[in-house]
Amino acid sequence: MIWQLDLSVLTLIVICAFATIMVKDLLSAAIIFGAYSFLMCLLWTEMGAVDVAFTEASVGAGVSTVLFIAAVYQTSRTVKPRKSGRGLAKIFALLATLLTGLVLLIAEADFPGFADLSSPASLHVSPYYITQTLHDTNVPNMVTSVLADYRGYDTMLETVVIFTAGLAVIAILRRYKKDQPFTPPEPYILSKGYPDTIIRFVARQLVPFIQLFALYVVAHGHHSPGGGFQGGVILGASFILLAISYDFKTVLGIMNEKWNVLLGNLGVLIYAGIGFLCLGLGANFLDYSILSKVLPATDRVMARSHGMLGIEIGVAIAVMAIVISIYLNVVSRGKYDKGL
Amino acid sequence: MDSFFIGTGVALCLLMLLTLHRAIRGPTAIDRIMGLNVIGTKTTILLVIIGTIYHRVDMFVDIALAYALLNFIVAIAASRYFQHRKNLNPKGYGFRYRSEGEK
Amino acid sequence: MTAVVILLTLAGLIFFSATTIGILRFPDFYSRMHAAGKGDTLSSLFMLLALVLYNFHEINLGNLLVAMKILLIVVFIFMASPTATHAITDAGYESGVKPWTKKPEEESP
Amino acid sequence: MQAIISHYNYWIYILLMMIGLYAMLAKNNLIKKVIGMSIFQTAIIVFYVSISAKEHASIPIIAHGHGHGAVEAAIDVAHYANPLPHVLMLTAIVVSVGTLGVALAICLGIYRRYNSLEEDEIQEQLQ
Repeated sequence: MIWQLDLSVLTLIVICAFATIMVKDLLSAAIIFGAYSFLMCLLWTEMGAVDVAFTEASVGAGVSTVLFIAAVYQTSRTVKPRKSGRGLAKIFALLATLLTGLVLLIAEADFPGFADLSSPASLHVSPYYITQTLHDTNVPNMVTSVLADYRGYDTMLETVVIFTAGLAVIAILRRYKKDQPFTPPEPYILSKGYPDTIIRFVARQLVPFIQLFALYVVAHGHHSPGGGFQGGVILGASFILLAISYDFKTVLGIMNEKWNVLLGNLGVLIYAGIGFLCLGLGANFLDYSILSKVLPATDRVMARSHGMLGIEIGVAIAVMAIVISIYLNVVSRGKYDKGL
Repeated sequence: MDSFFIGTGVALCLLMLLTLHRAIRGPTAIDRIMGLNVIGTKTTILLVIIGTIYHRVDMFVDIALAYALLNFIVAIAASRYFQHRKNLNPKGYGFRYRSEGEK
Repeated sequence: MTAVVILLTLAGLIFFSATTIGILRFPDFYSRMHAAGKGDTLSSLFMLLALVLYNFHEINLGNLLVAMKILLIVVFIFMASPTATHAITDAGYESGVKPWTKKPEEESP
Repeated sequence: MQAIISHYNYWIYILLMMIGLYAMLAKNNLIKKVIGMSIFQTAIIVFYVSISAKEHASIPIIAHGHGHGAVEAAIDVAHYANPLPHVLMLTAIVVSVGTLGVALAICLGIYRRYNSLEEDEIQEQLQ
């Protein structure tokens, strides 16, 4: 941590949060919330949490602000004032907020100081992770090894949660029309309403780089910040860029609804399948060291490293499919006819 | 040299604060998008600077690369919004409710 | 080497300040957009060049990779930032923002 | 005085949490409430990440740990930040995208049915 930067970034964050709440225009609120997310990423980088910052970078720049803009596009942009006679609700809310803040403030006095070496959180289990990760798994990035190996159950069920969220969005929003002939896209014909050649050209140049970079992030997560979640979100963001700069139909031609749900399933199944493979070989669920029996020329330590790579690939596939599915459903209000 | 970079970072944060004024108060929504874009570029550079201060710049440069690649998606999405719905409302309504007669 | 790094960083900071002053003080949307688009791209080039030079202590594979990645950031900023500027300006033009003139009363829609 | 200086990160997290809670309770518009929920989530993430910070510690990636049979030198625990909260919060951010999608989907469903996103107008139509 660098306290000078810490203080300045925290000030900016509080200003941004206030402005996001106070501004009366929903599109502007979404945009200021994007700036808030940038500053959050800076804060976490500066506190040393590079993996968290990477996730926030890909999520905040690529997905969440675009989702807000899509939702505002599909609904209305204006905020109406509350009808008169309801000012009491505001006062009550303010009182409840102040009370909660007061309780937290009193409880906060018992907490260990900021950046204290002997805070209880960093005394019990984390020294084991820090000292043993190279010895156990040969993975220098502790966050990856804790995420995919030591706490593998947790991450598996988080992936299931994301998959469930994608299914919930489809269940809430999707409207099927009976006669909806799907016309395949013609990507090089400038359709009406999208006359912007420059944006299309630059997007066409950048999308392969973004996808290649996402694959690098997934594969190199053992040695540098990154991993399945970040790579999956970046892959999804590349498809969102394609859907915005080209046509909605272009993305549907590459990744239609059936493929999205299938890939989401496949990602979760890869994760659980590796776990069951370990179980079938005679070890515990998600104990990758037994995989050295089937993988050629690996000892028990390297087998754990390779097993982690396998589940990161599963996570990346699931997250990519779900992010694309959520975006396509929100931006077309479940009709899949035309997007932003 | 570290303190020089810390000073540079704090100066960039100060400039970011001034840009944030435009992003928050800016009369129209597109002014806000412009402010967001400028803040994104400054964030990219600050990430590399923080990596330099930590002496582990090879770990931080990937995050900055992700920002450089993804930063303009929001701007393009917002411009698409204005191509479909042309209610920019140049007078702007920032922190007050729009009155009835106003377009 | 250190002097070059400091000079480049200061140049970047000066251009960033000019960008910020332009964003704050110019009278209408188009001129503000012009300040943001141009100054931001150039000053990020200066800053990132300074950081490349500072991190390039000795020639080995790791340092070369880092320098390559930072230069890639420069390339992508040079591609993405003008595109974003173009998109935002186009949005402003499409939705009918009028350019600033010295006598705004003469304009009639 | 010392207590205040060494606890400022908790103060900021309480402030952010109050802002988010106020938006969720008092705002009339549903999308504003969703934004308040996101701010609340980031406040909790700030809390967890600031717990994991250590004085003069580096990022939780072992330096020069590249390659097979890497250095088995003694690793100083105080040298690296606590990785466990990072792991928990990393998954929380991605899950927050999922919850954001579901919340916005519910908002769009409400708008399709009641043609409004304002809380009091929806309640009037419900009665």
